[in-house]
Amino acid sequence: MKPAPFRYLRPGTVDDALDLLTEHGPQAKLLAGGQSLIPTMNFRLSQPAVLIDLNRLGELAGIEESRRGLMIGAMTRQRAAERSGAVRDRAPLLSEAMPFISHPQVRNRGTIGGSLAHADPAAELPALMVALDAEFLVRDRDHQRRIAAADFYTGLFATALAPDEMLLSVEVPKTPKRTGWAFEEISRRHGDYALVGVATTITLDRKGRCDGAHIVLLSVGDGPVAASQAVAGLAGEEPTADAIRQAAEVTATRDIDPPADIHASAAYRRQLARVLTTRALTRAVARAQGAEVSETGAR
Amino acid sequence: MEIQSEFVFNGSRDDLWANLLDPTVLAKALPGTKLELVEEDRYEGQMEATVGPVTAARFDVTIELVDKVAPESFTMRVDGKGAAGFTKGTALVQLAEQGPTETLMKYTADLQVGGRIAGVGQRLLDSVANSMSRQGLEAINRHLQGEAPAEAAAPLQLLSRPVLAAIAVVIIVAVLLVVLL
Amino acid sequence: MSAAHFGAAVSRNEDARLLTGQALFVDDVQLEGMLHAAFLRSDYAHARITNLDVSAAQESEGVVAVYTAADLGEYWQPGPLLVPPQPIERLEFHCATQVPLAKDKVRHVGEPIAVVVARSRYEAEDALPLIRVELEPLPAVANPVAALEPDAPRIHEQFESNLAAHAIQEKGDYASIVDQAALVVRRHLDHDRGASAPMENRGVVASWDRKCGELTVWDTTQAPIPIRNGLARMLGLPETQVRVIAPFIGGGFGPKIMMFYPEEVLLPWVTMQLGQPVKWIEDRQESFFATTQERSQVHDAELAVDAEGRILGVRDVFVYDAGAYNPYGLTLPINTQCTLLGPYEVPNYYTEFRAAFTNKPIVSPIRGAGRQPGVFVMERLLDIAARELGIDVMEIRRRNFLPPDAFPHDHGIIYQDSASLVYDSGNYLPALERAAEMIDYHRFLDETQPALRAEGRHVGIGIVSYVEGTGIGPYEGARVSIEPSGRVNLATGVGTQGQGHFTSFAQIAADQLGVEVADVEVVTGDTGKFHWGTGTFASRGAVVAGNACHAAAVALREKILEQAAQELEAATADLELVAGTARVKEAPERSIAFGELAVRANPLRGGVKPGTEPGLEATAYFGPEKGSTASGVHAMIVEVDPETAMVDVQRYVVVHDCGKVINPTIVRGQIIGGVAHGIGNCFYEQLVFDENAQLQNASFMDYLIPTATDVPPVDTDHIETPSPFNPLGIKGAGEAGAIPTNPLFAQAVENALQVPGLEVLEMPLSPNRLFELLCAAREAD
Amino acid sequence: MRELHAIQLTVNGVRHERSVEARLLLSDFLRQELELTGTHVGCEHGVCGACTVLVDGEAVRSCLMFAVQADGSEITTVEGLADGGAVPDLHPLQAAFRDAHALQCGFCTPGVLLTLIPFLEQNPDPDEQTIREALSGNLCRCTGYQSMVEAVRALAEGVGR
Repeated sequence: MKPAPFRYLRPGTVDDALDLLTEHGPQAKLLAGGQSLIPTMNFRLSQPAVLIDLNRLGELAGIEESRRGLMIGAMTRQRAAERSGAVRDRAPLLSEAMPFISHPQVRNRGTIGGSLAHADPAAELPALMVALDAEFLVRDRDHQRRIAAADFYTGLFATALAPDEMLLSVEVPKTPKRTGWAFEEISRRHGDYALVGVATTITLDRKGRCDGAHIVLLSVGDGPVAASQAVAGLAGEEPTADAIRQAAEVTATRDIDPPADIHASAAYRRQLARVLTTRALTRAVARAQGAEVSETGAR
Repeated sequence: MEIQSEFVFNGSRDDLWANLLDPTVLAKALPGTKLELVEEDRYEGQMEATVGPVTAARFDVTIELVDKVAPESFTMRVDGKGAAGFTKGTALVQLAEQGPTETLMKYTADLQVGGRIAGVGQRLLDSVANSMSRQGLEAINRHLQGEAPAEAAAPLQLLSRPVLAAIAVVIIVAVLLVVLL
Repeated sequence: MSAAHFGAAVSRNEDARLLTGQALFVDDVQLEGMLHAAFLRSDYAHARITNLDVSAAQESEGVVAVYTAADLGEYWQPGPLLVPPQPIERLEFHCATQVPLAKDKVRHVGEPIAVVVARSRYEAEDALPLIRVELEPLPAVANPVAALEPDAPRIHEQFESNLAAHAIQEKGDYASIVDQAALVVRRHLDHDRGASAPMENRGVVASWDRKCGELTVWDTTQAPIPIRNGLARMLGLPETQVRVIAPFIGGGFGPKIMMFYPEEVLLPWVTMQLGQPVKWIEDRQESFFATTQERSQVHDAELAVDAEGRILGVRDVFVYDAGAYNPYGLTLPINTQCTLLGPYEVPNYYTEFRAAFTNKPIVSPIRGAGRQPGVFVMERLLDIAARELGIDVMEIRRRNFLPPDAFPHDHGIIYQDSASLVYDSGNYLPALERAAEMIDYHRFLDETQPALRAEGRHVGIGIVSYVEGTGIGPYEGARVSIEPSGRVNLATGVGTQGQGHFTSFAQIAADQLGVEVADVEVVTGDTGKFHWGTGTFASRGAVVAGNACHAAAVALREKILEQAAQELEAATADLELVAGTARVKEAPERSIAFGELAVRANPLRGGVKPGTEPGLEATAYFGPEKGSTASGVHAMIVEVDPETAMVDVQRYVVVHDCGKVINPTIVRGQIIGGVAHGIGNCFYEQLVFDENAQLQNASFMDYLIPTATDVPPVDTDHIETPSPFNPLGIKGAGEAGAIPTNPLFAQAVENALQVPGLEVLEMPLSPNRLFELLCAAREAD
Repeated sequence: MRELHAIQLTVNGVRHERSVEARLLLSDFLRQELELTGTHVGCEHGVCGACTVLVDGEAVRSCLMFAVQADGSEITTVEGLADGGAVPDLHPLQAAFRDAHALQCGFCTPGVLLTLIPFLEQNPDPDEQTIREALSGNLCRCTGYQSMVEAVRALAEGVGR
């Protein structure tokens, strides 16, 4: 289990990195935290000819409060986001979910942008960003553009990034008023790939009716899967226990078409989606209603 | 592993049959593959698969078509071998008319996946199989409807007259790719 | 003599080295000019090798040599049969052992086909894909029951079928009592495979010194002496010219026994070919194919009881999955047959097994060694009988325990050591009652569970018992010596994989010699230091080697006393050994230090008296006529989430009887570690093969070793029933923790859920599978 | 000949300069180039945690980093914990592990220690569940983890007193 040889390039600036990416094209892989890429290379299932190491791009690391909310640089270590007070204040859903991502040793090295661009269907961060209506700032040598998180994920390990584009940062908008959130996940062991996970937010209007919600699942499809029919069903409704149960049922039976693997059949995944969506929405609603929520997600 | 699925095409069965056996269509559906007709209904070549972090997985592939019943069904036998593992199996493809411009394809593939890739890739097997075959089928369907197919990342070269069922290859490719993760 | 150290919870001699990174593991051996090996392994479970061309690989950068079976000449031989078939009447046994490199055929995924030797492991791996190997796939068989079908693909052509063995053992006459039974419980039970998964993978470093004609092999083996003897024979070298060292070993759990693995046999040959040292370290992915596995069995069992739940008899017919080769013979299924009987009076017993070759990695013992499936069958049948008769699960066990006056108890069937299965001693009821008390069994059922249930929580309890035959022969030896510096050295042949032998053996010797535990320098597993013995397996290290250490230390004590008596002009009876000196009890100022005695025992002038030996040194051996029978009761509380089928093990209690305890801290550690392994086996760890015998989870991402958040706190206690079969009265403890976990988990999960029709009859039980069972039970209800 | 990269780094307070192939894993670099074999390799795919070292104070898996990436870093391995690397001068955590019998075969131990050291700096008085979560990225097959938890608790209580 030793990686095959490759050419190693370590640009010092984003411009240099983009030049190298353009120059080497599909032969090259970007190396961020490496916590997904390097294992694959050790198995020799990935043998990129060129690795462009982004770890010296200090300009891409950091969390800043922005006018819209929170700007997180792509090379920000997951651990930094986990510990960040700004994230806790402005994107509490993200804060709540960070400990579910693998283990501390991996989060110390793994980056926010690396996970987002890798687009593993079992990863937490893509689902969280979709649930948070985040926007991705991406660039090639000549242009910069913004892509909504929901539009960023186009398929299995596939994103809207062009081959010569790089993810620079992600902007998470402020949580609207009267909004609750919750993240739930079940994995075989703490830190394993989720069997199913769900990120939810719900915003209530002054009368306590649903004025917008997100139910975004992971490990049930090609990428983050938004339960749009369930959300549509909640719109304008009072989020009673029945309404939540109904939304979870729609999520499990209509919004997702989960895959099977040795750890979970499709039917089991549907059941977990049903249960976790119920639990997450229940906690999110309680938060939106201003109730104390002590539980921090299923382990 | 067994893959069973179906797909509805917007076109007549005869058109679909012809399209499935048309190399230019196949070329759009299968980037990164070189196949050569070595004898009647038998193809050999190489495939290079890229999915997510998996980059350089090269496979020697042999595909054989048997039991062709135009325009209803065919079976294909596939054998792919590479440094990371192998796949081997058969796929039965059946086309049923559902109307003048609608054809239902049912496919059942029974495949063995082995070696290093089988032991590491199972988490994504199902997803990759579904996603890849769906993409291939949609590409063919777009072509059937006269739309320009989406641009392929790398051109497929078919070096000889193709009498190949694109979809079955797609399924095989899917499985090959699947196992790489 | 004082008995200060035996039985004391002293901290370990070896820890400081391990904690500071100073301990030598096999992969830490670095030698001048050392080369690195990597193996080309089969991707197919069953295939014929039609062509093999290594020329391109030989040209690869850094490659020194590439070898295939054809290069091995006469050295190519199937490995030895390690355990000859036990003397069971009408036994049928077919033996096929693994080969160093596949020649014509491969019989499981991962079977080695060629070895590349290069300057670095990186370069060796670079060359592997350049080897052109053509394999013609053959139909493979994964399921042992399917393997015995008449039309199953044949794995070994020399046999008529895939039947590796067939054996029937009987006690009493089951058929004659089954009609008298008030209840006969019949069930089909499944037990699947797991991996030993020590944190250190296997590894071998071999170095041939041409000038001295000496071969040194560092090997992650539990049994260096048999390996040395075998390698000497295979290589045509004198045993004295082969040294096998098992240094610090990062966990064994069975498969690191003297398997004569292909790599273990090849590396010594390669170094002799090349004249350079060569290293191979198994990587984690290889370990899932190249290291032996265990526990796959399929049982059809029945239990006949009277109306009070007393056992009239048991009938069990099972198929045992031997894997592609069976060098370990019948140890495992025989352990299953014997351990199934448990602590119970079973007057009539019929047990029959068929061993099947399959296209899966080789099977050899893993912590528990065939005992888990047996205990699973018996405990589950008792649970079901109890439920049907309306008896409490504890009560049905109590009614069937062998009474304390039943020992030694001869069951009259053959055990793994080829002798009749005899329980040396035991006292089962106190363990059951103590465990129940510790986990508050009755109050849990009467108060806690109903209260939790009222809150909507599904919390359940389980309690099971088991016995384990430990400490079997043939023998071990030890040498204890004192240097002129006063230092005490103890050498024994068994290997050590974390069991604390550096400390527990030192404790035994320290008591005899009147020194501190830390003053005894223990060497294990180096044939250059001690070369008689077998190895560490079958929970025998402490029992057999421990008693050998004791015998050697006693002999040395006598020697010291005799010599000191002369020097101090006193009678031996008047002397005592204290703090590294011999002194007169009544006049402690008349003393002599051990170092001084050692100098005088090894004089530079004068003669050694006839009938005496120079030096303060003694060697002794211990070979138990019969093993000792450890036993225990485990209890567990679990909470099940009926919506998600996730199970949380909340409490765990073990009451264990391993006779006299040398070091309670070490024993507790062994027990708790075993429980963690057992929890892995019941809920997390399963080697999932598809129908073509391809392993689906060959990595630590998908093969799930329990982590710190998956195992509960474990409370332990001891019942002490000394073994009458060895002077120290000890019994083995290394495997016990892992043995009864499966039926315990099943019982507790059923108790938590209380879903009519839900029976857990298979292990491991993943949450996905529990979900399916729950759905089926709810549907049927 | 493959391309080599010159790197400089400090390991356990000692500065090293080497030329390495880009693909050389940090774990192999430490073990083979610097002969610091206390860092153990258990899975090489980032699950077992045996190879955990501190890179600039943070616990990371050295099998999931290339040595070339450690250029300019400060690394601590298990050999750097006890004063002077000497056996008698154990780090308090090492001593706590010995006293609690928190190791058996000792193979996973270096990675466990290096995981816990920054953890304890941030959580000087952790409860059992927090300790278990902190340990959950390190596999141990021998101990069942309980004695590790006890070691950490004992150390925290001793320090707190």
